[in-house]
Amino acid sequence: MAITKTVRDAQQACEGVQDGMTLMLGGFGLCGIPEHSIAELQRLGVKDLVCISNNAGVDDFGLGRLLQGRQIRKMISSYVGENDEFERQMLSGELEVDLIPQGSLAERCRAGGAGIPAFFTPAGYGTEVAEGKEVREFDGKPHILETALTADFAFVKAWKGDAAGNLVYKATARNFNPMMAMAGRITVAEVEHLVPVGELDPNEIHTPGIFVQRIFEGANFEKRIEQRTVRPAQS
Amino acid sequence: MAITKTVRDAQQACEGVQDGMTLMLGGFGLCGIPEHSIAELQRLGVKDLVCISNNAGVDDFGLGRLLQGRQIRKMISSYVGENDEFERQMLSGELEVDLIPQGSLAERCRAGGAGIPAFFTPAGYGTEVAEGKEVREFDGKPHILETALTADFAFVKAWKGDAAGNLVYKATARNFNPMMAMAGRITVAEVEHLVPVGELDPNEIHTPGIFVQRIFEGANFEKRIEQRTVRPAQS
Amino acid sequence: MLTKNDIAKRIAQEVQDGWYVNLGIGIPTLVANYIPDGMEVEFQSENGILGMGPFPVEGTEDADLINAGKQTITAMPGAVYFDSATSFAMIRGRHVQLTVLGAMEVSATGDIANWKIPGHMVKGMGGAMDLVASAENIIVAMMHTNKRGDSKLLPACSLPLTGVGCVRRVVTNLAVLDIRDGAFHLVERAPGVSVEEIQQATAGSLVVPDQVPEMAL
Amino acid sequence: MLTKNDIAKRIAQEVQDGWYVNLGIGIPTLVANYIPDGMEVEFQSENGILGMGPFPVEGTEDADLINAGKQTITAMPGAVYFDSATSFAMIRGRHVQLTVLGAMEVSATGDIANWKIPGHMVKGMGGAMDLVASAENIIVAMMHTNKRGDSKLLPACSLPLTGVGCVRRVVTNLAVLDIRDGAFHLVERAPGVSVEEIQQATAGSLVVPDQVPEMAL
Repeated sequence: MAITKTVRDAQQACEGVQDGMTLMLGGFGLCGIPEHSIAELQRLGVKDLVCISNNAGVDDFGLGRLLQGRQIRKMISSYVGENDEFERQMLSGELEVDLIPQGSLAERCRAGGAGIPAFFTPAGYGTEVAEGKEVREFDGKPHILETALTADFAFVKAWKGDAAGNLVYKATARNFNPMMAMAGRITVAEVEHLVPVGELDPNEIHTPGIFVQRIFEGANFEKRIEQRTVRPAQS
Repeated sequence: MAITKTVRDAQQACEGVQDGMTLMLGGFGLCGIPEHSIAELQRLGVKDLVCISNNAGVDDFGLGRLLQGRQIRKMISSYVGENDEFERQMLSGELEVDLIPQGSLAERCRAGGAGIPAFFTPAGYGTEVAEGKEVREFDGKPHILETALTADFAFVKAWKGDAAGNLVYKATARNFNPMMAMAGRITVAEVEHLVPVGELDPNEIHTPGIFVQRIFEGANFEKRIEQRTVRPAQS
Repeated sequence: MLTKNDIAKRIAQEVQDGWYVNLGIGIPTLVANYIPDGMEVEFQSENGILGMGPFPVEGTEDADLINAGKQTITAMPGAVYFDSATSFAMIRGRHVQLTVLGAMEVSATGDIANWKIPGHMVKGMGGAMDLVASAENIIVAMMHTNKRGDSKLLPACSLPLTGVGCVRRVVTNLAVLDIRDGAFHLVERAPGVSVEEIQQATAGSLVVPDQVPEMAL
Repeated sequence: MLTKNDIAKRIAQEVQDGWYVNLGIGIPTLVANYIPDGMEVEFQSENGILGMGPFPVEGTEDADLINAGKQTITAMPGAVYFDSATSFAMIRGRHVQLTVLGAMEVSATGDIANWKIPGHMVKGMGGAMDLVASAENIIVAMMHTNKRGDSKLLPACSLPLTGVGCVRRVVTNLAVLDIRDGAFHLVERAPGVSVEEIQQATAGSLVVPDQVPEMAL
């Protein structure tokens, strides 16, 4: 019989998050971010966080909200533009930033969830990313050794989910969410639609429920668009 | 505009397969095997093959058909029971067999497709599988270094596919097919249903077409069941 | 002395609400039959399903839906299918709470041998090496002695190993034993089996506490 | 001298039928506009889509469907979505035939610098390091000189590197150049641009063949 992971809301989902913890947060830019969990983390006021997330949000949305309250001690990301407060804290030395190649970030999260402690990748060889890392040639090409990432809590956002924690993402809102779901000691999923167990086609589930410890349906997702680009309707 | 991968049939799909090549073949037992491609490989009579496949079929189906004609020089598998001819060739030394843990096999294929030349895993540490392999401790636990697997041709079987090579598998017939599709220099997909481009929901595709070079619809899949276990209909 | 079904029944008592469980071929498979109704437990089969159900009703078998023993099965509500890499990510990444598997030999240091007998046809380790190298909680289900009557609980395994120092508990037809500090610790006796019988059938170092309760099945 | 659109147009001529192509932010993005109708080419965006289409018609934007530049986009028939690990598996595993990206500096040995200026706010490398370390065919699209008029084609990069020995071809507002044997090899001149102008704007070693045809756009 399916294992029930449902919690009431973001507040219950975030129980146990403490100062100094390492968190993973899904999303690419503002697309597919766990916005309700972030709002709750802001409300909780937990501090000294290490946040692993591809980006850092904008000033007033996404992880920018936690930056406002100086809740983040260190960001592990691949790209962190679009955020003035981030820039200020980084340049002043208040915020530690570890920039890593996007593909290595994704693979390191997957590795963390998959019990692979380290792997070789060509990305970053010959750059400052490789400093202090083991280099080894395979087929005559140099690679660097990268290690797995895990987190105390992973916060992900999906389109649909069920009480067993099975998740389905929509379009490019999938991005980092599946790997981070795998790598969290406790993984919290917020979904737009919580559907009855058995309604999701078992062929079409992106994240098997085994990777998810808590799930809740968020109300009124804002889903802000960062760069609205359009073409005129053709006549 | 989508890139067309459609070929006429198994014969056209297997063009270029030569003696001595390394092939990957999806499937677990007889479930999800590329049965039309295997039949064509038998007809072609290519020899001296290295076959990477979780299992080796039964005497008259699956890879057993290639064993009958002594087309296989070496098998790389995790489990090879259920096949008398296999046993005979292995014990007589005609057939070389490299047995590797199933999870390492799956991960090594994925690594091959993902450009990860090597990774550490705990599986096999302290056993003969670890002989000659680098051992390193992570978090106090010993791991061994395993390298990527790739193939000249990968043969996979899917439930549905389109001309762009996008694939959807059914139930546990998915198994090794997605990773092998990634790891083939030329990947051949045989599908039960070739559907028009645009018909598959882009959220529900398991293997993106970029990993597939040739695709065809097979007729009359046999889909043999290895262990038919049932319970009586309840009255 | 326990039957194979009794061994499975006893192991089922170890399973806790909310656990994902991987059952090996043979006696371990039987464990699923003894999970109480309503308990939230999901069975993983490493060929790519979570939420494995019972065998299909005759006439509804699906060649595309099998377990790791290649038997036709069904899927429970909430089940999910995935590829082999994801399956072993679950196993290697310690998302599966319990693994139950058979063994030819178990040592007092927790080593296990269950895949190869030199001189015999070797079928392969399948997923066993991944399972034993990664699972936090491994229970071995087996007969206490082999067909020749020799103990399968040894000071050290004589057969090629499947994994090192990984087995936590062994449930046999004679007893429940925990492995720690280089010894088998007797936890429970099978109904009607004496401590002496267990001692005689155990070649590895055996620690017997003052009280050895009989199993409740 | 080429406009940014001309640079994109010239690069589009490099694209072959059947190719998967990753376009970086800026000039590279414009390349998609110059692919001939009917050519079988699919655009990959590393945030998780193959088969990227044009911007959406006003009013149909979907917050869940963006490209790596975080712009709203559409999906073509045959498109597919995937996670970031799979996306970089495509890139690292050399399944993408062409990568076009911008640069601050390129060296005569094929090094590229495009992510960091010491003393300035560093935004990060995003997917650029993975792309340049893996792609077999990398074309850099950029202006030949920077805003101060200094050459961006150098004997060695002065800025922190993004990748080493990886760039094969550079298309600038002045010329098309190939990189091999430690030098820039002049392939084509922009319309109206002389070899001397290109020589003057190129700090790295430049090899000029007897014939340097003008680009056909």
